[in-house]
Order: sequence, then structure tokens, then C-alpha cells
Amino acid sequence: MIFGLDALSLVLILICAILALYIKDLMGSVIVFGAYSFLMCVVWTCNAAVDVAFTEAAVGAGVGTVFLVSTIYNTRRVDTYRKNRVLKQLFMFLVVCVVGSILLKTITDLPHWGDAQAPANTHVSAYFLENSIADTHVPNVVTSVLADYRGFDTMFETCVVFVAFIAIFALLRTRKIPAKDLTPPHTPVDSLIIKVASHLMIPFMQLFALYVVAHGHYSPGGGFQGGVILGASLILLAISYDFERALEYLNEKKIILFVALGVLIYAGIGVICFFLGGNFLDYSVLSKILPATDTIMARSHAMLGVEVGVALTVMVSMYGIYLCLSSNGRMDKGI
Amino acid sequence: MIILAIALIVLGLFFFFGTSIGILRLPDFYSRAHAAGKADTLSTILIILGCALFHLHQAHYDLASFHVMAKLFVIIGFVFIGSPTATHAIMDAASAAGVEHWQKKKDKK
Amino acid sequence: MIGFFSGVGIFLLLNIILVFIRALKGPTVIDRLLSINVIGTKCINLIIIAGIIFNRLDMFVDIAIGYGLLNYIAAVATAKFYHHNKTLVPPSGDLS
Amino acid sequence: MEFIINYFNYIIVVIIMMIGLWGMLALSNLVKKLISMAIFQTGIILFYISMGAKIDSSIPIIKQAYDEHHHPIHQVINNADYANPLTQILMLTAIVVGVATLGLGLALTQKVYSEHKSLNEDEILESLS
Repeated sequence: MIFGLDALSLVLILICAILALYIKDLMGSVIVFGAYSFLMCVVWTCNAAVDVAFTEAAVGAGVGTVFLVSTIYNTRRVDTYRKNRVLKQLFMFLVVCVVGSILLKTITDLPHWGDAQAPANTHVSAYFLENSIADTHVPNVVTSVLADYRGFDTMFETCVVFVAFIAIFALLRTRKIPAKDLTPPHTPVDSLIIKVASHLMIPFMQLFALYVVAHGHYSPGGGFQGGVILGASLILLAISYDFERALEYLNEKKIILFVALGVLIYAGIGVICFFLGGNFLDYSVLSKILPATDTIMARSHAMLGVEVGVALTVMVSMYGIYLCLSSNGRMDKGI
Repeated sequence: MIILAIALIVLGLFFFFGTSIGILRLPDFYSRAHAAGKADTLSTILIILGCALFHLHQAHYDLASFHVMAKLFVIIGFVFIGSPTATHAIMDAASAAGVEHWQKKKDKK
Repeated sequence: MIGFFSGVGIFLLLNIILVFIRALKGPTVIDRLLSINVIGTKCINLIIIAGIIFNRLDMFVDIAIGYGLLNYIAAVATAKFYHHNKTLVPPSGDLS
Repeated sequence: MEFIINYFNYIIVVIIMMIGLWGMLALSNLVKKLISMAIFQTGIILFYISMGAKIDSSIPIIKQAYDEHHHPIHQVINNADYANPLTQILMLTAIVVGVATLGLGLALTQKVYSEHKSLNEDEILESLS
């Protein structure tokens, strides 16, 4: 951990947070929130959390801002309605100050920041650090904990992403075009430079995302990060060209199919373990059907399969959420 | 080698200082975008190059460090494509939205 | 050498504060977007410098590649937004 | 002063959470409420990551040495040399789930807007009554 960089960027983050809530124009607010996410990524790297930093980089730069911008595109930028809320805001400020002072009083009981002997650092995580190589041959402990030791947790997190996507799809998807079109008239923007640059970058993005998924055992990365980058590449295709071009590659039917297929791959690997005589998600029994693998390497290989499932679900969810939000559910044209 | 690396990094920092002063002090949007588009990309590339050379020196020129250096060059390529594209997109949007040019007149307040 | 790179990182962050003042003042939204874009590019450098300080640069380059690839999506999306509603200042209501 | 250095991250966590909570309670715009929710969430993530940080520790990827047959050499791993992986994986999934739920909130916002033609909480409440 690096104290100087961490402290300075945290101070900047506070300014960012206050500014994001202060600006009246929602677009400005969203843009400043993007900077908040960038600086948060620096804080994660300074605290030695590389995988979290990777996720934050992919999410913050790739999809978070785009979701917010597409919502503002379909709604309204500024409130025209004015009602005096100063009294309420002051009251809420007092409430928040009371809560904050209680929390500040509480943190004096916590162990110091960066204390290696703190209770959170000595019990369970020590086992993971010391046994990850011996159990699974995976040097990146975060991946081995994510996909193996805490496999149930990750499976249901993937399910949450899946359910969130299905909920958005069910909420917004509509076939009929509303009588009064709310969005401003659509004029096609023909920027050749953006198109050519995206044309150049998208294959590299997808290749890099596959590398991130596959190389997550040895370097920061894994299913979540690779999935978000894959989704961001498809979102970039839909932004820089149009929806038709993007839907040619991955249409609605395939979106629904793939988002379920990802969860199915994850749960399916667990169920196969079941049939081979192990517990659910106990990968070591997979050595019976995988050729030329011992029980340790079977765990390593099964992790890769699980990561592929996670990446599939996350990719299609991000892409589908963008399509729904950007076109207000009509899936014809977006930003 | 290490002196070259430090020189590159310091040069990059100098250009970034120029960028930040330019973004802060220049009078209108287009000139600010000029500062952000060029000097920013150049300073990023210089700092990454310096870091690559430093890492090469630190790892005693073994194979893995060349691998890292290739990756750093890939980053340089992406920044070289991405950053000017972003600046172009922003400039294009500004001109479509009708941001006015700055003119050297005192009477226009 | 770690001291030197910590100094480089802190100098970069101080410069980011200078850029951030423009985002704070920014007469129009698009000025904010420009300065935030610069901050995003500089975060690539900060991550690489953090990697050198940790002495594990081979692990940190992947994050930097991810940033270099994805950094301009938000700018392109926002720019497209302004192509469609061709107003910087929203029709009713003030900026600040 | 010593208190600030020892607990710096935790103090920032409390302030970030205060900002997020205030925004969720006091602001009237629905999109700003969602942004405050995301700010609150990063406060919690920062709390977990700060708990897992250790002074003079490296990132939680073990530097593995291999022999000439590419078999890993057995080595003793000291717990204090690597940052805590457990808090990191909890938060890694939380970020992705957070952006999915942010999308859900935005979808609800769009639905509310198409019903009431407004993003303002007070105006929506008035049109409901």
C-alpha cells in the first residue's frame, strides 16, 4: 500500500463526490461521477487490490457512465420544477451528521489501517493464501477464492446479474412505438473518425477480454472483468455504428439464450461434480472425466470453465442492459 | 539507461504540467481541447516509455521484462488511437452544439 | 528509486488537481468532459507507477491496457449525446 | 494527528457514506439519488478494501518459482507478505452486481418518467395524489 497517493486521491474523491451532487445539470453530474470512478481505481491499486481495480476500471470506464448518459438521453436533463427544500435538506444534514459522528466514534475501536495482525487478516484469508498453490496450482489467490473456495457465492452473484438483466428486460422491453415520441428527433451522426477508430479497437478489445478471462489464473483478471470488457466492446459497436450493426452480431434471441447459458455452464459444472460422486462445485472429482489431469489440475481447469460461464452472463447482461436503457426498450435506435 | 528513463519521465511530467496549465488558463474551449489532445497524449506516451525502460533495467533485461515492455508498447498504441479519437468526438460535439470561438475583443462581455 | 516514483505519482496527482479545477469551474458541460478525459488518460500512468512502486509491473500492465482500451467509450457516448440534443445549456434551468 | 494517519481511510469512508446518505435523503432528482447510492456503495467497498490492506505487503498474487520441468517449487508463504484476498473477492463481485442494479434503478427511473413526465420526487408525489 502506498500512503501518499492513496491519501491525495481520496481527498480528490471527496471533492468529486460533493461536486457530482452539487451540479444542477445532470450531464455534468454524470461526467464528474466518471472521474470519481477513475480516481477510485487509483485508490484500489494503492491498496494492493489489483482485481478490484481491474473491475472498477472496466466498469467505470466502459459501462457505468454509458448507462447513466443513455438514461438522461431518454428522460430530461434538468428539473424545471422548483420547490423549496432547504429546510428538509438542513434537517437531513443534521441527521447525517448524527449518523456520521456515531460512525466516527466507532472507528476508533477498529484496528489501525494496514495492520497485518488485525482479526480480519489472520483467520480465514491466511488459509487461502497459504494453501492456494498446493490445493489448486493457481498463483492468483483472488481467482482461486472466487471460483473455487467460495464458488457458491460467485454462482449466486452471477445469478443476481442474470436476474437484474431479466428484470430490466421485462420492465422496459416494448414493441409498440409510443404515440408521442419523447426523444428528440434522431439524426444520424456520420463521424468517420469515430467509426474507423472503433473498427480498429473492437477486435483488440475482444481479444484482450478473452486473454483476461483465460489468463485470470496467473494475473489480475477473470470472468467478471473479461465479461465487462466484452460487453463494453459490443456497446462501443452499438454507439459508434448503430443498433442494426450491433444486433447483426448478437440479436435479441441470442442475448436471452447466452445470458441463461452462462448461468447454466456454472451450475452445470457443479451438477456434473454431483454425478461423479463429489459435493456440488467440488471440482476435484472432475479428474475422472478430464483426460490426463490429477485432482489438483482438475480444480484449476474447472475454474476456467466457471469463469467462461461468468464472462458469458456478464457480457450479455451489460450489452442487453445498454440496449434496453438506450432505446427505452424499443431496441431500434439509441444514442 | 536509467538516466534516459528518468529523463523521459521528467519530460513527460513537464508536458503534463503544460497540459494542466493550458486546460486551466487558455481562454476558450477549442484552445483547451488543443492542449488536452496533443500534450496530454505525448506526455502519457513519454511517461510510459520511461517506465518501460526503467523496468527493463530493473529486471536485468530478462525475457519476462521484454514481455512487459511489449505490453507497454501496446498501451502506447491504444492511447495513440484512443485519446485523439475522444478529443475529436468532444470537439465535434462542441462544434455541433455551437460553442463559440474566442475572439480577441474586449468589448464583448 | 521508490522515492522518485512516489514523487512522480504525487506530482501527477497535483497536476490532476489543477485539471480538476477546470472541471469545477467549467463554464459548459463539455469543458468538464474534456478535463475528465485528461484525468482518465493520466490514471493509466498512475497505475503503471503504482506497479513500479509495488515492484510487480507485470501484474499491473493488464489494468493499464484495459484502461487504454476503454477510456474513450464514455467520451464518445457523451459526444453523441450532444450531437442529438444540440444544446450545451439546457433549455430551462441554470448551470452551476 | 496520529489518529488521522492511523485511521485515514476509515475517516474518508465515513465522510463518503455521509455524502451518499445525504444525497439519497435530501436530493429530489431520481438520477441524483441513484448517483448518491453508487457513492454510498463505493464507501462500503473502500471500507472492506482498507481492512484487507497490510503495511509493506504485496498484491495477492503469489510469486511462484518453477523448476526446469515447470513444476512449482514448494515455498513457505508468509501471510503478512500478501494483501488479504478475501475482502477483495467480496468487493469484486459487489462492483459488477452494483452496476447491474444501477441499471435496474435507471430502468425504473425511465419507467417512472414515461408515466409522470418528471424526474422530480416532489412533482411525482403531487401528480400521484
